[in-house]
Amino acid sequence: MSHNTDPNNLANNFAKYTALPRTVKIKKVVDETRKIKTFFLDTKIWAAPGQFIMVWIPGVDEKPFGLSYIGNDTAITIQPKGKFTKKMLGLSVGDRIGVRGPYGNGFTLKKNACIIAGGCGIIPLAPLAEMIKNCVVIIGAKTSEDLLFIERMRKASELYIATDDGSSGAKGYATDILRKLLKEKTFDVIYTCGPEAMIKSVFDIAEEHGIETQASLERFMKCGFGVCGQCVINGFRVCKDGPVFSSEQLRKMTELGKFARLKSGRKVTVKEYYNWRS
Amino acid sequence: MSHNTDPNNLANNFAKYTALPRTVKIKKVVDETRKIKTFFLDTKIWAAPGQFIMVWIPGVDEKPFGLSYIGNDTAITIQPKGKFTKKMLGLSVGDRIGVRGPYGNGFTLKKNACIIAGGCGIIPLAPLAEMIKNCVVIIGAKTSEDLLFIERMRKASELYIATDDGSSGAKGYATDILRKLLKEKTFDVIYTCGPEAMIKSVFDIAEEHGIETQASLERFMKCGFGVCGQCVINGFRVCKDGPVFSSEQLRKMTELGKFARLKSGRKVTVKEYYNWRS
Amino acid sequence: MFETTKSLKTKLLGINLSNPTIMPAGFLGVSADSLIRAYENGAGAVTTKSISLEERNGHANPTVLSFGYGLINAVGLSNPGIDEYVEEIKEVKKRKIPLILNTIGDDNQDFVDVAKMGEAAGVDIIEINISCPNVVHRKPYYADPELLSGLVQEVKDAVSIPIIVKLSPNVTNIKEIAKAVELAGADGISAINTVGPGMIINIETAKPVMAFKKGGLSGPAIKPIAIRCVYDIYEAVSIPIIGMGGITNGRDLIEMIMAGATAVGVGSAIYYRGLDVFKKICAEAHEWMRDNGYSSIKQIIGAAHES
Amino acid sequence: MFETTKSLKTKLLGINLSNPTIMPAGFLGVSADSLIRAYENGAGAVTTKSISLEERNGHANPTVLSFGYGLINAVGLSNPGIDEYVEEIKEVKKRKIPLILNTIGDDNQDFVDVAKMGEAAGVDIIEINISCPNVVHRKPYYADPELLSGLVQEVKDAVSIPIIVKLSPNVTNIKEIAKAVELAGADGISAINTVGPGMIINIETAKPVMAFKKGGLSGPAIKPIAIRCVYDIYEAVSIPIIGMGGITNGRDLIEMIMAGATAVGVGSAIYYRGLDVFKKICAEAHEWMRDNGYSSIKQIIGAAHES
Ligand SMILES: Cc1cc2nc3c(=O)[nH]c(=O)nc-3n(C[C@H](O)[C@H](O)[C@H](O)COP(=O)(O)OP(=O)(O)OC[C@H]3O[C@@H](n4cnc5c(N)ncnc54)[C@H](O)[C@@H]3O)c2cc1C
Ligand SMILES: Cc1cc2nc3c(=O)[nH]c(=O)nc-3n(C[C@H](O)[C@H](O)[C@H](O)COP(=O)(O)OP(=O)(O)OC[C@H]3O[C@@H](n4cnc5c(N)ncnc54)[C@H](O)[C@@H]3O)c2cc1C
Ligand SMILES: Cc1cc2nc3c(=O)[nH]c(=O)nc-3n(C[C@H](O)[C@H](O)[C@H](O)COP(=O)(O)O)c2cc1C
Ligand SMILES: Cc1cc2nc3c(=O)[nH]c(=O)nc-3n(C[C@H](O)[C@H](O)[C@H](O)COP(=O)(O)O)c2cc1C
Ligand code: FES
Ligand code: FES
Repeated sequence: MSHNTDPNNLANNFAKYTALPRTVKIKKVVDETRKIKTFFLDTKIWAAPGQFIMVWIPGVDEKPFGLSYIGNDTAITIQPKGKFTKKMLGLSVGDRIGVRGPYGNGFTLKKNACIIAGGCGIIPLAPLAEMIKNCVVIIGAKTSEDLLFIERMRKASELYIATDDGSSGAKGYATDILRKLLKEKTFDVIYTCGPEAMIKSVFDIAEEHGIETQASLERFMKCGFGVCGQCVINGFRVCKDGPVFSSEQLRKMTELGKFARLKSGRKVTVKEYYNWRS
Repeated sequence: MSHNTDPNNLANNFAKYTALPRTVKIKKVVDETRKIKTFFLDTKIWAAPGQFIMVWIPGVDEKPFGLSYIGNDTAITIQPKGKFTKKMLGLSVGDRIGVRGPYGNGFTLKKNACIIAGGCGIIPLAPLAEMIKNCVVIIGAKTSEDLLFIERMRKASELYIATDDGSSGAKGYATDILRKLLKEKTFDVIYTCGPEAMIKSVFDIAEEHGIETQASLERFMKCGFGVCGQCVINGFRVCKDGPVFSSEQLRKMTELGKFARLKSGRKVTVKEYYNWRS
Repeated sequence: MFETTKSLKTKLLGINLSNPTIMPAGFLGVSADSLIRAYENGAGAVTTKSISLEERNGHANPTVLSFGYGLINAVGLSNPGIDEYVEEIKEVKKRKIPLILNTIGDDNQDFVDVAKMGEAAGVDIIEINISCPNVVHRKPYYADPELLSGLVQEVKDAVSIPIIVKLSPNVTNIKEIAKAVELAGADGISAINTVGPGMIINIETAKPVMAFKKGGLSGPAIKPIAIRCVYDIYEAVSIPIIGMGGITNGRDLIEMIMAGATAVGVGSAIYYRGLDVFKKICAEAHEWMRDNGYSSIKQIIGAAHES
Repeated sequence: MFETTKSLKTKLLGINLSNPTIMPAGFLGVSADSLIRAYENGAGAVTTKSISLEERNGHANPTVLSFGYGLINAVGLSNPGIDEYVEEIKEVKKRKIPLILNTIGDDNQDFVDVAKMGEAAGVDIIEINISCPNVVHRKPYYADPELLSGLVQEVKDAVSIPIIVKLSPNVTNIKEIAKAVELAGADGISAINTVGPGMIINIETAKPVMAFKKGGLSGPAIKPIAIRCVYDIYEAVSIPIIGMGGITNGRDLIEMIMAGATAVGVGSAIYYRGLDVFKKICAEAHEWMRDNGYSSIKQIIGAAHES
């Protein structure tokens, strides 16, 4: 009978269009660096690397986070910035947070890839590296203490490291290593995530060499599903059209590395955006 | 992605719980008797014999009608009673009505069956007879002019006719024929529909002979899907638990053939109910 | 009677309920037999159809439809009148089933008369319904705190059983109305009646589908509004609240109780999940409570306010 | 620009629209580029985010969620302030895209100032938004016809482009408010803003999910309410109406126009059907009109009233 089906069906339909945080417990907490922690969640989220979830701390706020581990061991990895992340870093095993998603698109998997990350940018790229296998990974950070997922990446890839102060790997920028590698070989794709200035340099280098780029961008988000317009960079919604963008899209972004929008929607320089509230 | 699926899916989910009349055109009108007409609709409704649809004449009213033809040639057959049916009988090919449903349960098909109908009661039983094949059909009516679907039933079954005045078939009641037949043979099931007094007699005869009954009842309806409680006979909702009821259910109906409810919910005798507004 | 677990037992205005689900007015309340059947299917208490002094035929059909995410209805308060209806009440009360009489009237005296006859026939609670959006009211009780206070006082004085007032969500300030009702002596509040009203137009014929053109909305679509209203009312008054509007499963029930409800109406969900929806919701709520370490539903009344 | 068929061409307050769909306030209105993108995806006109005199940060997250049958939001009218926002307006108007400026303010002067700057920057229509349920208003314009009349008159006197007023469904008598607005000189009405507000409680943590606790409802769940409001307003006034609330497909658009709308807002449907929902709805509406013998959308404005 078409007019009265079983409750599970009702629940399923409901679920399909529902975007409400569902509460999950923190299962395990791992210290990654002095400051950065990984939170394993008591749920399994199946997503493409690069997709993100909205994380709600009841009574505090809700923010987007990429998945650092996907599927059976689902986890997010958090770097302290402002109120929300500091609150999050104070949570322990058994505490409850809300999650919704996954949202956005993910990276498209290709072989012969180079992954280049700045600081926390490695978070969504780590599961990607593990999936691709045998790719080149370049990680840049300020100091050796800020390096994230080094052992993990060493296992999965041909790893290069750069630090600003030379305390680990080469002294200098990750992009220096990329330039050097490109003298000897080429890649079918460069995946990148990190500070937007770095992303911009990586993209410029890739364009010089005619290599496809897939870059994961960050903007302040509200809905996470493409209606409010808060997260736009030019006409693109980072939450829905991204967070991973193709070379073709990046080329159209006159704001890339230059402008971003605060919570009010005010357009400011990327620098001012990063310093906002800090 | 779970949070944004294609529009057709949305429409499908929507449709599953929607009970709004959708407009269909009248495709063909057939005069069955002096007064009764069959309206073929420009839609295909797949239902079990006994299920009904709610028919809306825009700006007039909405009433339940059984399906006299099912599937590829979907039709309802209308007998004039009050305002609604008279309006309906005035409609012609190309006119639009609204339909929703099918609602309720239908007859459960069994072999070695006897179908016994009083007057218009043959409407939902005719497609049943055609589906079962080779069953016995008994039709009772006031006069030969009130007989419905005679040729149709003759083709599909072993047909017996009774009229009050003897103008066709045997003189007397359909139940007289049933009693006579039961002297020689037995049935696995008796299907019945018609005036409630007749249904009650048929049920009593079946009970005497230990034969299962499936009877289709009528009550004034509002929602048609089991929430408003308008159509109740004892605790049973004719629209949702019926309109076809089993012997077990009929046995519990102390109101069967005795009481029914007017539009206000007032409980009156079945006689008063039939005369209501006429 | 349906035996629920101890954890769901509760008390509403002095009446023991096996569980907090209540079948609200307008659902299967036409006959004693169907009220009894709802009770047998797990409802902790049942409510009559809205009953007036005189018989009412209500509107022409369509009176009740589903637009997919909820129901729309404009039944028009059809009922046989209290004189006839006392027979149904007596039949239900023979079985000792907790019964709420939902009353309607054109003026204060109507309400008083119906309430008195209901009390005499044995109902447990009188519900004053001033919030049906589907009739042209002679007096706009639902949005006028002063008029409403007068009505509540008169009914309160006329009967000695508890009286509750059923509020409409379609007002600018529901807190103000809830406070007026409490001050006037009401023992409880039920909320919400249907939302809107709404309208559905059949585009092929360019005609509103409901015979009354408009109809109130109920079911899942309105749940967030119902939760907010109950949350607001809970902040405004200290008398118990029967919360309703879109409650369809055990989680919804818990949510409504956390918003501040003592008992919870379950109406439109009958359409989505069948008449045994009461049993189903109780089982789901019990399971959730067990998994989350609660032993009694009373522990969570208004829990969402503690933050 | 998206070229729709001739049958959908229409005129709103003297402005030619390729079709009657409008992206309403709060959807992708943060930047010029995304307004342009909506236009390229078929919107006949686009509306800015609600803009105030000063910058506003709005509420903490969650600010926008979906409860399944619709969205709930309490963004809190975040915007960069009109001074900053004129840059976005100019960018949009370079492309000659029909643009509505949605204005908010704490008092009459705020609205006047924002409207004047918007006019100077080139917007086509000023929309006065007094109906957002997600902020604590200093003045209850939305439910007070007198206060509202004063505001409308002042804005009307201050600008020479058309002004429309966006109404809330959360009032007792929307006809009365619509009449007051027309009398005060408004050139049009848009309706409806979000319904409720509603609330969603997370039961595991016993906390309202929205940071603002409450939020207004939009999307399919509220469509019947939107249709009824527009139907009522159409009976009360003779100025054009932009109807919105739950319009998700071509049939919905036709229904809204039959209720009395001249143009139709399409917001939450972006969630269900993507940014090209405007094109999709236009294609569906065109097909329906062709199958039902209509050659222009103008033929059916208010058609549901003729019975
Ligand atoms: C798709 C996506 C994936 C993300 N994945 C992760 C992740 O895996 N791990 C992680 O730690 N963070 C991630 N972020 C960033 C995260 O959502 C927060 O924005 C960030 O952690 C700051 O939050 P906060 O509340 O602690 O800081 P706030 O109090 O909001 O601000 C503190 C500081 O952070 C800066 N800031 C705020 N928002 C951003 C932003 N979006 N980008 C850069 N700086 C910002 C501010 O300018 C300020 O200086 C992701 C963001 C996006 C959009
Ligand atoms: C499940 C079901 C299937 C039905 N199938 C058919 C069908 O196939 N063909 C058909 O013609 N009718 C059928 N009916 C009856 C139909 O729905 C109408 O009730 C009937 O046609 C009278 O409608 P009216 O508006 O013309 O009369 P009204 O103006 O409502 O009343 C006219 C007269 O009909 C009597 N009447 C009203 N309702 C009923 C009723 N439910 N049963 C008996 N008498 C009633 C009144 O007492 C009055 O004397 C069915 C009813 C049900 C519940
Ligand atoms: C078909 C129908 C009839 C109703 N009749 C009444 C009524 O007579 N009196 C009343 O107070 N409420 C009536 N209501 C409102 C319900 O009692 C209840 O307040 C509303 O439906 C919200 O609950 P729900 O979402 O669980 O259905 C009716 C609702 C429906 C759907
Ligand atoms: C996320 C979101 C933000 C909104 N912001 C505003 C706003 O700033 N100003 C306003 O007038 N309406 C705002 N609205 C209301 C819409 O403009 C519109 O009136 C409502 O959503 C109904 O239309 P819909 O069902 O098509 O979305 C917002 C709605 C949503 C969902
Ligand atoms: S966060 Fe709302 S559109 Fe991206
Ligand atoms: S007609 Fe409503 S319950 Fe049967």
